[in-house]
Amino acid sequence: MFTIVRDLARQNMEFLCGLLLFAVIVGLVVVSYFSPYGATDIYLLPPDMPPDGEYWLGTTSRGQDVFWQLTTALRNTLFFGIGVAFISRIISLVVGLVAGYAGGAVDRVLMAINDSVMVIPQFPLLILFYFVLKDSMTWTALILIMASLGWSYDARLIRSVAISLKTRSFTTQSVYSGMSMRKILVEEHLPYVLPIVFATTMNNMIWSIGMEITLSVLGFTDIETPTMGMMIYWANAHSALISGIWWWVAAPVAVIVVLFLALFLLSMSMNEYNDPRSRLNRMGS
Amino acid sequence: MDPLVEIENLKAYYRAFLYGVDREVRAVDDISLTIARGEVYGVAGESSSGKTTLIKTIAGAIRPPLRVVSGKVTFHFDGGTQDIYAMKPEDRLALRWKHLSYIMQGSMNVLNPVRRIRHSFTDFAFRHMKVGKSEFLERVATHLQRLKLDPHLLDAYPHELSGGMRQRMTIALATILTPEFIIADEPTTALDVIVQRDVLSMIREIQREMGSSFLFVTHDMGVHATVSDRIGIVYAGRLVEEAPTAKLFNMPLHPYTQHLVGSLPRIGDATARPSLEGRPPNLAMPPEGCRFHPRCPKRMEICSQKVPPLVTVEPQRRVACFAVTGDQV
Amino acid sequence: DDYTSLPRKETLIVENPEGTIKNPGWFNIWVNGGGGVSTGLQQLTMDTLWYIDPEQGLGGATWDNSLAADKPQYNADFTEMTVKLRKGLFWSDGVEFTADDVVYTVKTQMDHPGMVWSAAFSVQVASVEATDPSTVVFKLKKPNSRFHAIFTVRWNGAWIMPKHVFEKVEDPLRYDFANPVSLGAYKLKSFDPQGKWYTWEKRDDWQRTSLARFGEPAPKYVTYTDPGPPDKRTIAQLEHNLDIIHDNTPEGMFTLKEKSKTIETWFPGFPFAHPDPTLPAVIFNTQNPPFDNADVRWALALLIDIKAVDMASYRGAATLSALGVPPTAATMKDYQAPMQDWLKNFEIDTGKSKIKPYDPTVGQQIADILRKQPKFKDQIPTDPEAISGAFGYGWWKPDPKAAGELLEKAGFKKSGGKWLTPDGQPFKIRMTVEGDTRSVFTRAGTLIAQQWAAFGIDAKAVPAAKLWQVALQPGDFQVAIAWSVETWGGDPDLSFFLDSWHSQFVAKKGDNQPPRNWQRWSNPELDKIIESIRGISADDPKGVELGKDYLKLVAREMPTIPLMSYNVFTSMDTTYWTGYPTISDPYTDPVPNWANSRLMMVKLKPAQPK
Amino acid sequence: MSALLSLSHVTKVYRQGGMLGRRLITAVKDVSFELGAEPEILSIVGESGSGKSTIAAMILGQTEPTEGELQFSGRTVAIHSRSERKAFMKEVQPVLQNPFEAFNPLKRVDRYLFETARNFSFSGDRPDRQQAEKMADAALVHVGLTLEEVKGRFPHELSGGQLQRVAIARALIPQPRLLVADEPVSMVDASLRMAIVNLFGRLKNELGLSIVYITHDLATAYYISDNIIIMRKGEIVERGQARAVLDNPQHEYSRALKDAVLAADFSVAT
Amino acid sequence: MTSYLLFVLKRFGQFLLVVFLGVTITFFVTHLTPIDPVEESIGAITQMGQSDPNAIELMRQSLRELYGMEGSIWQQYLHFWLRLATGDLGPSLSAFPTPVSTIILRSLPWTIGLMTVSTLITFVLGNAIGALAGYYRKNMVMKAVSLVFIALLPIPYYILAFVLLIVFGYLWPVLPINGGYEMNANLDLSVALVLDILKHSILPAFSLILVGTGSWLIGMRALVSNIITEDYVVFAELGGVPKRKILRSYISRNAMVPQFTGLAMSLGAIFNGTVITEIVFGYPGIGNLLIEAVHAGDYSLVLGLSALSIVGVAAAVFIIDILSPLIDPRIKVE
Ligand SMILES: Nc1ncnc2c1ncn2[C@@H]1O[C@H](COP(=O)(O)OP(=O)(O)OP(=O)(O)O)[C@@H](O)[C@H]1O
Ligand SMILES: Nc1ncnc2c1ncn2[C@@H]1O[C@H](COP(=O)(O)OP(=O)(O)OP(=O)(O)O)[C@@H](O)[C@H]1O
Ligand SMILES: [Mg+2]
Ligand SMILES: [Mg+2]
Ligand code: NI
Repeated sequence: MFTIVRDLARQNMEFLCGLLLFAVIVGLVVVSYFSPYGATDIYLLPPDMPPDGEYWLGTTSRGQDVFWQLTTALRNTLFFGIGVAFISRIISLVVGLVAGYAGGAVDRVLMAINDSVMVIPQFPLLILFYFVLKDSMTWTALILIMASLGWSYDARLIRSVAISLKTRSFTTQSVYSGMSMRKILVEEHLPYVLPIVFATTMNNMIWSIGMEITLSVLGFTDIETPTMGMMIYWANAHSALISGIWWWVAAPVAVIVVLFLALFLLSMSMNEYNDPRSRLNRMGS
Repeated sequence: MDPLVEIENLKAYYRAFLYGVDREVRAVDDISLTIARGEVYGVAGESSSGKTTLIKTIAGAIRPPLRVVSGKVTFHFDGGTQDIYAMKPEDRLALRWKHLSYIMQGSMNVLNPVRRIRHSFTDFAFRHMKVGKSEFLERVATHLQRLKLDPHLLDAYPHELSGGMRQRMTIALATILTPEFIIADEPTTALDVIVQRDVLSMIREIQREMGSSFLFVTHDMGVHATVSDRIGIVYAGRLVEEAPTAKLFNMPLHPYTQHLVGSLPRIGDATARPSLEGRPPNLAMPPEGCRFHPRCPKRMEICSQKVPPLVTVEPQRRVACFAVTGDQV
Repeated sequence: DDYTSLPRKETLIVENPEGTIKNPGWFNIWVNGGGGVSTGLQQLTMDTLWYIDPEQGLGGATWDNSLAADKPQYNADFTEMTVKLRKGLFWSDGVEFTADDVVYTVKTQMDHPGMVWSAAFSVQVASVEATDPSTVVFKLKKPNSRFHAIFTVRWNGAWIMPKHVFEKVEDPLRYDFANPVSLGAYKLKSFDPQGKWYTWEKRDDWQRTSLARFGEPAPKYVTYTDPGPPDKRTIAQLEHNLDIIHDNTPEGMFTLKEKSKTIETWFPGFPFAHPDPTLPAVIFNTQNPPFDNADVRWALALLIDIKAVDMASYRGAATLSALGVPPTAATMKDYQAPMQDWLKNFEIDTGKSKIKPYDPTVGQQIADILRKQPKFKDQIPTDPEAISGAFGYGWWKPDPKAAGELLEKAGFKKSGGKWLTPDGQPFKIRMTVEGDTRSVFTRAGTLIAQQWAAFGIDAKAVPAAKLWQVALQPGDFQVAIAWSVETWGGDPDLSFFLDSWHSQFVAKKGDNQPPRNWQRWSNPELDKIIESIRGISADDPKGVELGKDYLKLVAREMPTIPLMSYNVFTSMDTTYWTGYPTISDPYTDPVPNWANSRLMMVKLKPAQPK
Repeated sequence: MSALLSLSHVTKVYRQGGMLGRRLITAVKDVSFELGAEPEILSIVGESGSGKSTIAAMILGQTEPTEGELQFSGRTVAIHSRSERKAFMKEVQPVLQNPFEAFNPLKRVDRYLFETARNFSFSGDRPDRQQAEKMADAALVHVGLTLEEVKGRFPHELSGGQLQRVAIARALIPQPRLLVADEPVSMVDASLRMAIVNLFGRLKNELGLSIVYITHDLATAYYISDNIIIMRKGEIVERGQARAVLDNPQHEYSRALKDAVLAADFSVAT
Repeated sequence: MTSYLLFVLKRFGQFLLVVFLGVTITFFVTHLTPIDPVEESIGAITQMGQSDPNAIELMRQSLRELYGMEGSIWQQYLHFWLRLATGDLGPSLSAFPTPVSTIILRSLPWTIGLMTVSTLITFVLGNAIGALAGYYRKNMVMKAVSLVFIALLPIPYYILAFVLLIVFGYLWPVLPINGGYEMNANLDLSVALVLDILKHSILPAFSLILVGTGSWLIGMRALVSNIITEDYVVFAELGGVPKRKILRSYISRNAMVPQFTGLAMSLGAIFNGTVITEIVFGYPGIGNLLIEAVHAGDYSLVLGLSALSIVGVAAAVFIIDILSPLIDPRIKVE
């Protein structure tokens, strides 16, 4: 493992950059546990202070330190995005691989479900859930709901690859090696669809975090737990952009961009790592 | 002899750096040969002995991890002299297809799957022909007919053709500009024997007509016997023997060639053929000295110590074996 | 762009806070068909019998006889109301307005359940008839001294229908009233089929409308538009593309004040905003324990540091009220000022001690805090009178000790820094706030929850986007920030909201509460006060005394914790128009969606020569 | 003792759905033959598309015949459960046509050896890694390779010949009774071809393995097989003892096929 | 019957099934909402100064009857399908009695106009840059350009749109920031009006393009880097086919096949509207309508809009499925 990372870092500029950016993110998340302020406490500090030596990223109009808010918000958002991505990846992998491999009736049933989920308009559904669940609409619930909405397109993508994998003769070879379906799916086909999974993970996180922000901006989430969306929500509620409190908005945006650049660079270089052909391409040059 | 291609001391290695392990595969290791104008030169040898690598290197189709470590490939197209590695990329590009065409291994799968075949001809050849579009298509049609391909097939997609047809299409594509030099890697593999015979005789015909030189690789000795003027035998990245076809089959000199020729089954002859003992050398760690010596029935002391040089034993005939040439050379 | 726009100097552009209208072609205000109401429709084309202005009004009184020639005449037991109508008023299509229109309005609605005022008429009116073309007599099913209120506009009222238009219509419920016939001084010029703007044009015969009594309206055109979220309103006004912003964030208002030379506001300095006659408060659901216990409610009130709440929500730009009426100019005079002495001496018994919780200096303290901020320094009044008017008088002192005692009195216990309810559960409060819709309330609620939490209560603010429908109406909340008190504004009569606080109207647990008395509080003493008010006429001076009784009662019982007025950050651009209502000329509420804002049209003056 | 494998009147019709209409393709038409209980090598030769691979697929239980019946060891080849499938696979193993395709390019080739070793052990227990390696190595040695050469390699790092030998080695691991080899040597060079073909012979003799050997190469078929079937357009045109048939083909097509063979004998080629 | 037709029919059956399931799910979820359109309407009416609780109860009854909300949810469900079968989406409950279809049709052209254009531009731009970036991997300019778009991708759309709005509407006020056309515009069809409408769509479209391009770019780039190792590309390179030709006809052509599926999906998803764009730029469209309908508990309208979107996406998937054998010659109908 270590040597792989070392090799990648040595040879792959993208990986190195991604790793560094990711380290920044992880650093911020770790640091969040050492915040001197309660994450939800307001009016502890003088409001609207621009970034300076004391408040590195300034303070909000609610008297919070932007830096420490940001670390906690990043942590919550990241866990949210990872949670949604993780659960929805699992669903889409299971559905996509099984449907593609099993074919026949299993495929048809799974795809009917898949397509129905895919066509349902997500945004009104989320708001409806918000109204229906009210107080039970916790972050965990939101993660689960988002995850169960966010898998279908990717499952279809995975299925289409799985179908072609099924006809490849290495699948026959695996069958005659006595591997079980689970094993074939997990060990033979999974690595083949991993690049898709990586690529879609990032898209999924962009989608879920974007959705979180949209819901937050419209006031459809828990407003106490700091997240990226919540920071923007409060900044917006205080007309931060128009009143020149730009650091309140710029900070979360910058961090989100860093997060996704890191994810993007990592997923890109990992894809290349995953595919031995393109990995070899960059050697010797 | 009027040389068209001269290859001197060519070394081409694959370098792979994986999981922290550095691996160097010496797929072409110090090969020199010359191909004359109008000659069909066949390369035979074991699987993974470096045949593909050799002709890739000659064709200048080098992509990482393959690297040319040393050596020189010189063409004499249009009476000039072109050093393929010293050339500017755009000049090398200008050679392609006009003077030199290369049919890759797996030639049934090299056509763009989403475009009609006609477009492939336009892409590859139209630029060079300097004729009008309709005349161009006419010429293509005539050319296809020569290969017993229906010109209507130009409007088909590659997947609509059988493997044999696709291979013939590729051959047609490679020969349409009557290049001086055609390189082909296993052009008839996986073809029906009947189809294969047709394809081969056509290649031969076209080559004779155009007077092109033809370098091709196959490990099917029957094909060599049918098509080649001269055969080079590659073993583990080295050229071990080179001879006119008849001489090679009738009187192979190198022990590996002897084995190769001797092991060929023939219908009507059911005598047991020996299989070669041992296993092909690992090109990442080839044996010292003669690379064949661990499997050689005639091996001598010196074979494991010194690399036998390729010695011209008679005109047009070279061999690299101490048992034949003696160790004094 | 000039090719499309009307002459800017003759056009007044106003924000319609309803936003984009979903069903823009719907002008039938008597049916709730998704069309806009404050698109100018109710301000400029509708008219009814009487108006009460939330501020001082034109013509010397808040009360205004509009279509009526006089005040309502009741018989002795309030079962009959006679209305005399003005003569010489015309609909915009040239038809004369008569008593038949009034009778038609009532009868048609009674005949068509589903029309907006249908139920109100059906419940109350036994019969209605025009005894002559300018006299209408209502017979009521039961006595009601405030029946006229239904025809009295504060925000709006039962508007009079044009009989000659509607009688030709097959089903008035399904009629969109396209090209609305107007009884006001303006008529429809054009509207956006996407519902973003409505433009009204001054009638040529504006003299034949009730508004003409006050003079000629100045703007030739009035456009009501949806300028988008607060920040966009701010931008639009900075660019002089929007004459009146209905409401803004406090910060948006500060930005405007800072960046624009031409902005006028209700208060020229802090807090700028106009106090709406509504009273944001911490509302307890008193049907559920422990909020059925006044001691608990008082304890929670004593845990609020109102100065911090003020700074958090309005950033100081609020008018505080410890009493259960909105601190509008009129109630300041009638209730807040006269009751200061009572408040100062007011005592509560915590079970262990008696305390006087009122701090009369909070308004002054806030002014002092604000004055320390260099940005606002010069905008803070110094005159104590003005300070009280702008920031309110006083409020309850934070008193955690007394709060603890009150909670203990109610059977609560403190253990490990956390309060436990009498049955040993952690004292958990979910404070429902409205989210983005009224962000200042949300800010206040978040901070109050934090203050409670600091005291060892598991308190947290949760937003509910549709607070009224989802939480307040079904009673599905513990504590919320909203208003349940709203008054006429310019008139001391409290029946406007108080009548519906009678215990007879309190829904059972689990049932929907009508949008009144969200706290679901019933109290025999209150019922008595309400019944007394019902028995006297609206301008009986005894009404104010009864009002004070109510205020004392709710101060003792604390069914809601009144916080401050709902300050609306209305800002007016003087680039094209002057003569807006302000504290120095408070002829009406500057908030442009109220129907009374029609008065502005006659007071405005073009700021630039044509 | 009954025959190891018997096909009786087997027909296979494919529906080929082109865009422009459905065609029915009779890939195999009324084919019957048997593999005796004694180990034998049966060659199936014939032109491209004559149904050879289809027969292989049916023997392997990958597709079911449209008509007719296949029996293995007296039981109809019809696989319903996983355990049935496993038992069947232990007896019948394939060697696939294209070695480049037969290995997952993302996985190391040795994986298939170890998997097979682990899933089809003889003792019943799942062998540990070391045993599996031993089994794999033994099988590799049969095909002229060693584990050392193969271990940790990805398919693209091996030549086609190497890969094919690995594939054969893998098929040998369960020690099956029947090997279905669909053009196993078309990607392998001449000298190795003999090694593999000789290997087939040895496997037959030493392990009692029967082999269905599908090929284009009449010479190797002649060299190694006991019996031969010559196919054309889904039908058997000629069958019999391999040498007898090839020495003296009766059917016109068999003769054409024989004539097309490019003899690697210079004196013949002119 | 040809197998293609059979395939299309089968696929159409699946399409109907998916629409049925999707609409059913939406129906029941919408009816779960605690927001009652009658209460919503009462709320609006009582704002008009009415407080008599008896009157409110009376109002509640009559509205319930008027809106046709009697009967169990199953009856309503059945009723819904029966009505839908005749193409009737029923009256809106928050804008009673205006038909849902009237309300939708008013906003729909705006959404379709804006979204189709920006989706197509985004698609072309993203794929063009993605293809170039995948082919010229070492090119610094391509790297920089793609990085910019990729960095734009995660920026919360609300912020991006707002920053654009502030920049072009306030700091450098050159573009209109509100609505689909000028306030008080003369809405008779004219060149001026068309120009005005175009001008108003610049910022909304631009913002959508800025955030949308990145994901196409990433997808295309990844596809291209796979395709350049394919034999037919290597062969074309060896054949001296000009680089541009290779990029266009060999790499892009092959990579476009999967991208078209994505395009169809995005076009189908147009019927979801773009809530934030509509809110930020005050652009007319169905996104905002949907939010308002949800807020008002107007399930007729919610269902109408959702059904539209469901049909849109399902139809897109259906169409791309039946067309893919035509687009990609390799795909054979199963
Ligand atoms: N991309 C590569 N990376 C590393 N090693 C390679 C690569 N391609 C080929 N080799 C190695 O180089 C050697 C020569 O391979 P080459 O393909 O030239 O053989 P060949 O003679 O053409 O074989 P065949 O007859 O199977 O086609 C082999 O050992 C092979 O494993
Ligand atoms: N899955 C399938 N669906 C439809 N048609 C098929 C299928 N598999 C094979 N065919 C058709 O059946 C016929 C026989 O094919 P098969 O692969 O058995 O021939 P073969 O003798 O193995 O040919 P080759 O020598 O080229 O491998 C061919 O016409 C082929 O197109
Ligand atoms: Mg090769
Ligand atoms: Mg076959
Ligand atoms: Ni030797």
